Amino acid sequence: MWRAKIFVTLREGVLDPQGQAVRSGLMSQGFKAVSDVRIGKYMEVTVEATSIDEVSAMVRAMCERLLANPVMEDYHFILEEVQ
Amino acid sequence: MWRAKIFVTLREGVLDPQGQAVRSGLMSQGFKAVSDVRIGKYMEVTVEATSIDEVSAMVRAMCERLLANPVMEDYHFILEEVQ
Amino acid sequence: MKFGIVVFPGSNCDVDCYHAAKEVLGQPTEYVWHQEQDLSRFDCLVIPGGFSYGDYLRCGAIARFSPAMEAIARESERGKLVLGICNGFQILLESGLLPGAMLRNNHLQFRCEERHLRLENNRTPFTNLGEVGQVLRIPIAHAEGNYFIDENGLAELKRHNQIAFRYCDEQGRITPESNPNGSIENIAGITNRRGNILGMMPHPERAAEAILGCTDGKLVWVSILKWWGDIHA
Amino acid sequence: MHKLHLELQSLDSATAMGLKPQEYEKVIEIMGRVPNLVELGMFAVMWSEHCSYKHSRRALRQFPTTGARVLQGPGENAGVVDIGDDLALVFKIESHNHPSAIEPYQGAATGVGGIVRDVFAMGARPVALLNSLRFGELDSAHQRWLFSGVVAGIAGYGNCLGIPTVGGEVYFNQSYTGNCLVNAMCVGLIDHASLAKGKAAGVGNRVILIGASTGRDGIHGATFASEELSEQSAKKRPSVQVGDPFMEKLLLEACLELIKDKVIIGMQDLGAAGLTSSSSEMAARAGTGLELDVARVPRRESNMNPYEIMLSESQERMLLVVEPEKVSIVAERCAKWGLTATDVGQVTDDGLLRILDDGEVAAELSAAALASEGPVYSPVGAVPAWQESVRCLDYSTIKEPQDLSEVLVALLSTPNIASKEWVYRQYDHMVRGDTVILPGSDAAMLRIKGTQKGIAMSVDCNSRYVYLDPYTGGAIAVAEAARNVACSGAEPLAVTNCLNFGNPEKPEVFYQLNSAIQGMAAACNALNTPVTGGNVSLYNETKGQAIYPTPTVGMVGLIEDIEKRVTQGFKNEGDTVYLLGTTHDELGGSEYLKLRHGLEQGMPPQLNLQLEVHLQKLLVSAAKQGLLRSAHDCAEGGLAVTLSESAISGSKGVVIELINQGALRLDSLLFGESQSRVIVSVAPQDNAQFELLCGGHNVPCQTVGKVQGRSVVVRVDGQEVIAKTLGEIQKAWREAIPCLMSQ
Ligand SMILES: Nc1ncnc2c1ncn2[C@@H]1O[C@H](COP(=O)(O)OP(=O)(O)O)[C@@H](O)[C@H]1O
Ligand SMILES: [Mg+2]
Repeated sequence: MWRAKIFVTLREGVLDPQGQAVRSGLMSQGFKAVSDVRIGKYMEVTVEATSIDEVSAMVRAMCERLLANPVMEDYHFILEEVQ
Repeated sequence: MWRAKIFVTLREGVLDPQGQAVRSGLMSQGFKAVSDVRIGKYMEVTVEATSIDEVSAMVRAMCERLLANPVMEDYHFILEEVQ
Repeated sequence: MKFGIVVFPGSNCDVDCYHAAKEVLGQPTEYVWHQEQDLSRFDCLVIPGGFSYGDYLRCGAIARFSPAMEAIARESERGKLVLGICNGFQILLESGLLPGAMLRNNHLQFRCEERHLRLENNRTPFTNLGEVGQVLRIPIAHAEGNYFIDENGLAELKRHNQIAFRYCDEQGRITPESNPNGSIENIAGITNRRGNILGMMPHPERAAEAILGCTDGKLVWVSILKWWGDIHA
Repeated sequence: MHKLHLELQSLDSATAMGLKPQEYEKVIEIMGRVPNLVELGMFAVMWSEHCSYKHSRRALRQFPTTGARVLQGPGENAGVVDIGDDLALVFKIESHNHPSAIEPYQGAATGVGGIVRDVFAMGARPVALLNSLRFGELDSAHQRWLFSGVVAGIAGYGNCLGIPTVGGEVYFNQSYTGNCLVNAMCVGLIDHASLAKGKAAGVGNRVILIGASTGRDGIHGATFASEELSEQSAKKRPSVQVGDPFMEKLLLEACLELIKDKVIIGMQDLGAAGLTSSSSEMAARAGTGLELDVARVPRRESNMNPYEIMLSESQERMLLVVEPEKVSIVAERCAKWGLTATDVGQVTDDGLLRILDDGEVAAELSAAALASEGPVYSPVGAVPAWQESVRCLDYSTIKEPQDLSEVLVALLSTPNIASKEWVYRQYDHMVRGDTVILPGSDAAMLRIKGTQKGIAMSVDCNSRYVYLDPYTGGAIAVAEAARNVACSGAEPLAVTNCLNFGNPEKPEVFYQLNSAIQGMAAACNALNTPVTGGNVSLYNETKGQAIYPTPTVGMVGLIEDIEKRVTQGFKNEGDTVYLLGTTHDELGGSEYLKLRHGLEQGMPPQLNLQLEVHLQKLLVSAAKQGLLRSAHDCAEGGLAVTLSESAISGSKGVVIELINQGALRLDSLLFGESQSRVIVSVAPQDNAQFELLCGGHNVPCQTVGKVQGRSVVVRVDGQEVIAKTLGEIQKAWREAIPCLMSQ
């Protein structure tokens, strides 16, 4: 069994209103040292597979088809074998 | 300059309807090997600080005060020094 | 009785609540900018629905830090009434004035529609004109109304009779089908222990005039006025 | 800032930007020299179809645009009509088709954002949103993804702004498979005195940019919207934008406060073609020039050059012109709402748009030439070769169905007719507390606090009719929108429209466009509802295949006494049910023909404008006299569907007795879509007076039955042909779309 930790982030240049709001929220809370905030999604997907190559191909396909919209999002992932 | 990569996830035992929806979306797209999906937030916060201890304390404070709601969420983070 | 309607950047049911307090109840009513620090002139503070700060991180997460929220915490300690509707309820949860938290609706969609509520506790300033078990028809409009609290918290709520409203069917039965968002035990509104703070997801201001199709929500507004009248009699 | 080589540009780069060779020549002629990159880019976006209407402008002139109530016709950010009491409605519809096809949530969301800015740019408080949507059939996962994304995007943006989304329409048809349509309409309310204009008047006045910072998003979005969707467009993907409804809400409140305080001389949103279009249009309207320094524009990304800044279509920005001494008031107001206000330049007297980059001239060109001297073409139209054959319908080959009850249930569960609750329950349609007729009736209605008045709104277009016969289809779109408004008891006042068509350079498409406009214009003239504005979305094609021609009509109306409003649901047991208008043997273009016989063929139903006018006058006056318990217009699915919808909405059954005696086919009688028909119910004590009124208005009126029981029963010549319980028809109608969407 594998766990894929998937990060979906907005592509560079795409507006991130959430990040902006959080940044100004942090600033007004006195965290003046913050210069930039970007917000994305974090997903943990557990999959059954026999090899890391198989998982890797599968997770890539999931991201391309469903989890990210390539028009505005990038993704990357880390794989871990779990019990 | 430091970059904090922050993960905010729903606490165990808290139902994750988004994760369930993504799971059934994946299933209906033919990804039958998927057994579980959990969805959380991923944030990248860039901060100015002199030591890793300072950043670490600062990021912890941000999470406690604003970035996560302890009633339903857990958080963890990774720190990286950047240019 | 004097009403203050708190306005955050992104509030949008402020106009509706103002209208309910001012025109429907006929009471002196003012808008309160979120940066105000002294709210002692009001008898009831209403935190209206909307999307304060865009609801961008979590609903209500940023609004809770405003000076007005600090003032509201002070006034509530002095026994003033606080009514949080929809986003107002979420802000009260985030600020810890009410227990629990709000999750995304279990079906993940925004829902705007009329719903039935069962009144669970009529010994509050907000419900004193109703009967326990009475069914009210009041609209909801939210994407994050899935109330969550852990087991101990829930037991506490019940022990102190803090559940004010539950979603139910037309006959007043609490059923899974009548739950519009997955909220734990169909909870639609709760009070603090003292009973002077009410948070509810449904919008009583949208059901306070016949022309809007329903007047059941008026019960909340008129109860507030009655309670105040009784203590000032 | 990254400096740009201001080299002069050749024809090659002009073509790359979408300009035609003769347009490049024209630029040179206007400028008296060869343009540099910034200048050429500005011409290219302003002379795109989206901004210049170069293929449609002549045809648009056929619309009537004036009338006693029109305070502002086409030419400003939105149209304005007077509703008395010193109040006016400001309204407009706009498309966001191409962005939605690529990123449905954000495409639709930013579409809402754009139209809302157009309305508050006029100084009006936006009070209602509507939308008109078209997708391919829902059996495809991709279409479901588009549909649910678009609906969520409209909801996400409109709900956050706190503007109720009170109405709209959704159709599914194969022709939209590669090219969905997303049209958003906004209606605002204003005191006459607050009307603002998009004018850069007063030499020496300052130009202030407020709202979001500028990024590289949507550069050449306007040209993108003017091209066919192709494999190529995939590469243009980063031009998709993310909407920030919270920023828009702040912008909206700040601008309305500034208007109230009379601080603003001119105001305009930055939409398609960004700073280029807003600055050149504002200057052109006032006959002035502008000098802007792009180095002062707050940017979201580093190293942006003047070309990018002038062409960026970043959302949630407004351009204001104010007197120098009022700049500080603007700054203060904006600060209160957490907005940045930046002084980016000034109004000049030379008619030029001078773009500086930190003081150095980066572009200098005539504002009027950019905004209003674009090329105008007169495309040729030709009736498509296939037109005659699709209009043919041999009735003898169409078998009449045995079980008409079953056809009714099937019709009620086709997505085009089924309940759209799945859509509108995602929209906050009640916020602001003025919605007195909620979605689910023919028109939506809002009260106007402080008066007895109400406003009614509807958007309509049956594009299958337009495809079969553009003239009739165009006229029907207007007539139906007005009829919906009249059914609520309100008087239809004026029209905004969005013309969604294919590539106008193809003669058959231009024929559709031009004929549809002629039909619409005829109906607008007859109904006395002038066109006050709109939008054109052309090149809606994929792989050379155009969508069904879709001229969406947005109608606004006024009711003087809101207590006299009428909804579609039956009210009381025993009320008399009337059919107003006449049913003909007209199955062409009907939903029934599509569903049961797989045909999208025939002549669409004919429209008798004279009768339509009489019918609508009758509805308004009967409502005024309090004679109508319900009124519902007969549209897709015909008489049987209309009766069922009134029954479902009112939770009351109905028993209908029709006399036919062989005059019409039963399927025409029950499911045909003859125009100018309305089902009304009237209290028994008012029957005589109502019938008299119909006679007085020359409207055919037949008593067809009674509100009664818990079923929909239809007898023809004494023979029961339909009998279904309310429960059965309601289930079919209500569960169809949720069921399709949960696959
Ligand atoms: N179909 C139409 N019918 C009438 N007027 C139209 C139509 N399409 C566009 N217009 C008018 O042309 C002008 C320019 O439209 P547009 O470029 O869409 O405005 P904006 O600059 O706000 O995007 C507007 O006043 C609009 O009302
Ligand atoms: Mg505009």
